[in-house]
Amino acid sequence: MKVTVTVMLKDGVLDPQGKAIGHALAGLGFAGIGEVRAGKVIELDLVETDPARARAAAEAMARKLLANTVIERFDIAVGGA
Amino acid sequence: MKVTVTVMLKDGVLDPQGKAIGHALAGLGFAGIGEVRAGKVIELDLVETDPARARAAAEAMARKLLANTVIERFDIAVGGA
Amino acid sequence: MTEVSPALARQFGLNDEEYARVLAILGRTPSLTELGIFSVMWSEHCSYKSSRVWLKQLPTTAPWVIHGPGENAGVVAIGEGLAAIFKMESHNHPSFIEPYQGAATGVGGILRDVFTMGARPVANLNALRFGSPDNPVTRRVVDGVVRGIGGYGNCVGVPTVGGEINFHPAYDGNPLVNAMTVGIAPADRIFLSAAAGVGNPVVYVGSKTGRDGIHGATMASAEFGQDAEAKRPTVQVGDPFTEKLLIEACLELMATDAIVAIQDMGAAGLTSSSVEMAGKGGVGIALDLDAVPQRETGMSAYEMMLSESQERMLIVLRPGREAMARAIFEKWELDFAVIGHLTESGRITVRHRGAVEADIPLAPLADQAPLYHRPIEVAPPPPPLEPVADPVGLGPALLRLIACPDLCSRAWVWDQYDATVGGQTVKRPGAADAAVVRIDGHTRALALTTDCTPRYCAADPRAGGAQAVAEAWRNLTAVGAMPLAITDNMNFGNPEKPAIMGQFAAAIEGMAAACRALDFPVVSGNVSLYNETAGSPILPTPAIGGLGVLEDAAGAVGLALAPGLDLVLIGRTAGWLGQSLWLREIAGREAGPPPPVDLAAERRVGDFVRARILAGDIRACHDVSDGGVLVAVAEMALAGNTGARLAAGPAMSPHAFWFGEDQGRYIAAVADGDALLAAAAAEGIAAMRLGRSGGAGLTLPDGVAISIDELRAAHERFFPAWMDGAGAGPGIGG
Amino acid sequence: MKAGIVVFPGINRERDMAIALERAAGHAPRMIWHRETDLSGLDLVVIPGGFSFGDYLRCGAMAAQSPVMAAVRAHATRGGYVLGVCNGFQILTEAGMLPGALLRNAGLRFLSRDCHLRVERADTVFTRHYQRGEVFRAPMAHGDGNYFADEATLDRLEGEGLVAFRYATPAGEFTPEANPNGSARAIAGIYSPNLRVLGLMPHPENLVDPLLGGEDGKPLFASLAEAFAA
Ligand SMILES: Nc1ncnc2c1ncn2[C@@H]1O[C@H](COP(=O)(O)OP(=O)(O)O)[C@@H](O)[C@H]1O
Ligand SMILES: [Mg+2]
Repeated sequence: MKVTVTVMLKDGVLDPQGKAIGHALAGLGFAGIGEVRAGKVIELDLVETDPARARAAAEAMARKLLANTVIERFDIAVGGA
Repeated sequence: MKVTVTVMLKDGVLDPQGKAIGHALAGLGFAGIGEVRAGKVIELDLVETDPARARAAAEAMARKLLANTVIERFDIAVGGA
Repeated sequence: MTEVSPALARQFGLNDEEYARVLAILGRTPSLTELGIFSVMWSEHCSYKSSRVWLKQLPTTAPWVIHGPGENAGVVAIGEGLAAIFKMESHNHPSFIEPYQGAATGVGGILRDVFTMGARPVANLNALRFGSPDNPVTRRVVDGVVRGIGGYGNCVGVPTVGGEINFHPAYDGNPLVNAMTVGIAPADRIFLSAAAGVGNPVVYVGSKTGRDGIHGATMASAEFGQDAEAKRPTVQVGDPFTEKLLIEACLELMATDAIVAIQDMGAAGLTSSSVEMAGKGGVGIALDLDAVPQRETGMSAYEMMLSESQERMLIVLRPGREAMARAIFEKWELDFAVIGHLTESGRITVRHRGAVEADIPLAPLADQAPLYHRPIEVAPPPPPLEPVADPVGLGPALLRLIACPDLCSRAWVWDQYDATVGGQTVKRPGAADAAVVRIDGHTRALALTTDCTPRYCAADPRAGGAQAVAEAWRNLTAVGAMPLAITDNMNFGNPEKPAIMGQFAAAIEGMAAACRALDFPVVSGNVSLYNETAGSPILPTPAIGGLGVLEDAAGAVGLALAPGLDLVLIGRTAGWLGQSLWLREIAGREAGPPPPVDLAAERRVGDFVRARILAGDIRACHDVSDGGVLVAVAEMALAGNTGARLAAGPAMSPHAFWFGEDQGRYIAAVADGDALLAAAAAEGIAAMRLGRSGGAGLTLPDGVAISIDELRAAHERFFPAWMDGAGAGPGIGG
Repeated sequence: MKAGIVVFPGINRERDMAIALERAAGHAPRMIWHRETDLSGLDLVVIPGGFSFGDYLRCGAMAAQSPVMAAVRAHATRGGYVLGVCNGFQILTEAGMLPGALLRNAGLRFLSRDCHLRVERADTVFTRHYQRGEVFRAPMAHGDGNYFADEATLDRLEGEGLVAFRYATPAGEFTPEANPNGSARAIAGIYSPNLRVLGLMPHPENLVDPLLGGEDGKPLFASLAEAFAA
């Protein structure tokens, strides 16, 4: 079962990459762009087929390794393509 | 309106990050992990309120800057938290 | 199953005559895999079919050369039982399509060429040519290429210590990324690629094989109809972490007696490595593709043989050493698989899923490889330049020149390269004419440089080829090193055009003359042809990578001026403005012949300068190149944060004296100018006093004063301003 | 001084560090492969610079989970000393042995150049050969050295005197230009509360030889060699 972990910087942690992307997009002539935030996704293919257990496993992985909770928050989506 | 662009390496393209993450998770004792792929997410706050137009704008941005379509594919999600 | 036909062969890049030769060699229609093997082995890249006849003219021997061209990299003895192993290689096309990964994998590839011979890589350099800064694409390419070179080199922990950058609209659609690696090994522990020992195991190590960069020809082939296939990228993604492990694991295995032969899997991966190893050793090779570590499922024999997945090596082991070798690679968490053995058949046979997918005799594959004497047409050099008036004066011209993209500070670039890792970097980028890297545990050091002036080569490829070699020799000399040998990277357009082939032939001729005159042989190199976009070629660019040695690293001199020294110009000045940067940037013209190199004078002057450096007389030294004498003085002033007062030059137009690009010249800063002038006179070497260092600015002979701060602001403006906010590339690590 | 250098796959400044330690102590340090867990008998454990596990995912994240790190933590708990430089500093924060985190450089580029560090206290085993307020030069070579911690943590670090070094001008002033990676409060290095664990981004080990540009980094190694002379 596929599980997607999305890791973003916490609010309050400066995101220079997001800012630079916003800046670059504006430079390319794209208008009407507010805040831009950049983060990471990790797609995991788990043997687990129970959604709740898959989520719990991914959450443990995120806490242990995939995110640094000093600076990052994470989000888990189970299933999908 | 919030738009999320997810950028992943195309299938078949080596993903050294994903490989290393999978390896590290296994080393930490997490079992039952198949393929792991790593990618980027970019969250955009657009002034645009029409979902179709927001998606079209994000797609243009992805093609132009956010993804390198030689090696990456992207996915766009409109709206959401 | 795809039907093999002359039409398909053409799509694979084999012309009808070449295909007929394939049929004759095999006595039957090739399988798809066989066609793939022939097409890559007979490609320009692997066979040098257009360039081979010319490359033969280059001198390749000297008493200190251990291995010249033909091995993975060149090997020269550098004293104390040590050898330096080095080579330069291009990754031009991939770097335009995907600048970050293209440049990164270029660095990875050249590193493997060097450590496959048993050397620990100790330095990287890179020679880069980009399109016009006004072209919006250029900025993206520069940003990605610089990040990619840094991303890979920094991660593997090899310092990037030098290089060069030019801009010209001729590179708009075709930038050049030439990467050079230098390594050190014991001179009696060099590993070669010729396989030997029938029955010996053939071992695959490193990363798994995927469908990366499978031969471009197939990409264009409609017969390979599956959509997914056609859309596969030709660009590979580099994995510098795996490369770092591969370096350590290979060096660990090389400390044992297990290896008979070893070769990296470069272009055309498994095909070229296995064919070359067996071919060179005069043995046969049998491969079992089922044993190849695979990243993807369902790969065909064709795909596996042509995959260009990175970070892989092929090794022939002594019998019975498999378990020990496997343990080393498993410790480093790398794949290890016995995928075949050597045979006495003289053939390469490839088995996959129970079927023989290829069975080709190796000797004709090599001996009957196409070789072309392509027609050449050498354009006459431009007519002499008539005198050009100075429209602006010395001071304004200096400020403009020192700020122009071809002369401005490259600090923005080299700041992104780890230049100090390894703890041996004596002269970092910008500190001296050549980078100086001490050899761990020794007092001696290597001096390293890359050089080429494409605008000279375009105007007169013969003079330009000689100049590139001479400048490399001069840059090594200017730090006090004894120049030993060069590697080259011949970047040219379409060789089927006589005018391009003429440039190639003339450049080689010039290089060969310079190499001979300077005892500076070519020990390795690379040819990159078809560098054209929409029919318009790049400037002919024979990039030269030079290597020299200093017996005492502490004797190396740099550019930095200190106060209270006499500035002496050594070498003859005629005021040559043809093809100079002054002419282009100030007078707005690219005209005239380039400055000629007097090779005998070059050598005499250089040997004199080196002797004075080794005698300890010279405190700072800089060769005079782009921009001429005044630019060279300004660069010394900036490096040392020290000004100078300059006296009037000899009787010629001041702008021709101060900005002319006559070759074979150095500026030396010495405590006793009279003594140096006397020593030069005694040897019949032209030398003259330029002025004296000190103060916070340059005072020009016409009385104009320019502060160091003003110079620095001009010098350092271009890159940061141009690149500001260029983007947010991939990972940069820590 | 009995020093050991932990080597993770992908670490690349272990030789530089070994040279600096040997110059100061007169003998070579012990190299510790990341699968080893016996650190007994060592005064000082050093985690050097590089790209452990490629720095894929986050710098230092995977190394922080490595078996040897439990031993490093135990060594510190026992009262042993730990020095983490560059990737080593990142690993120590990822492992929770030092507070905060190292974000991507503010300019989003890898930076390899000399910076200047002001010594915030000279009464530790790491810095006794420096003067308080002294400024020394050190090469930096990192892409992720932008020190971050929440305000409360930063206040605590300053309040308890746990800031080891700050980026400064050669004259010792704190300016935005002198803080090349944008670190919070110009922090380049910090101590653990018991002053036994030090993490810093720049590389004093690359400036211990006049031939290579200076000896600004030497006092740090001289301090350690003297402290553990016995
Ligand atoms: N791409 C690059 N990478 C690293 N260093 C570079 C690069 N380009 C130029 N440099 C460094 O910048 C300095 C000046 O380069 P250049 O003007 O080409 O020197 P020269 O004309 O004396 O050969 C040298 O130290 C060179 O090694
Ligand atoms: Mg030069």
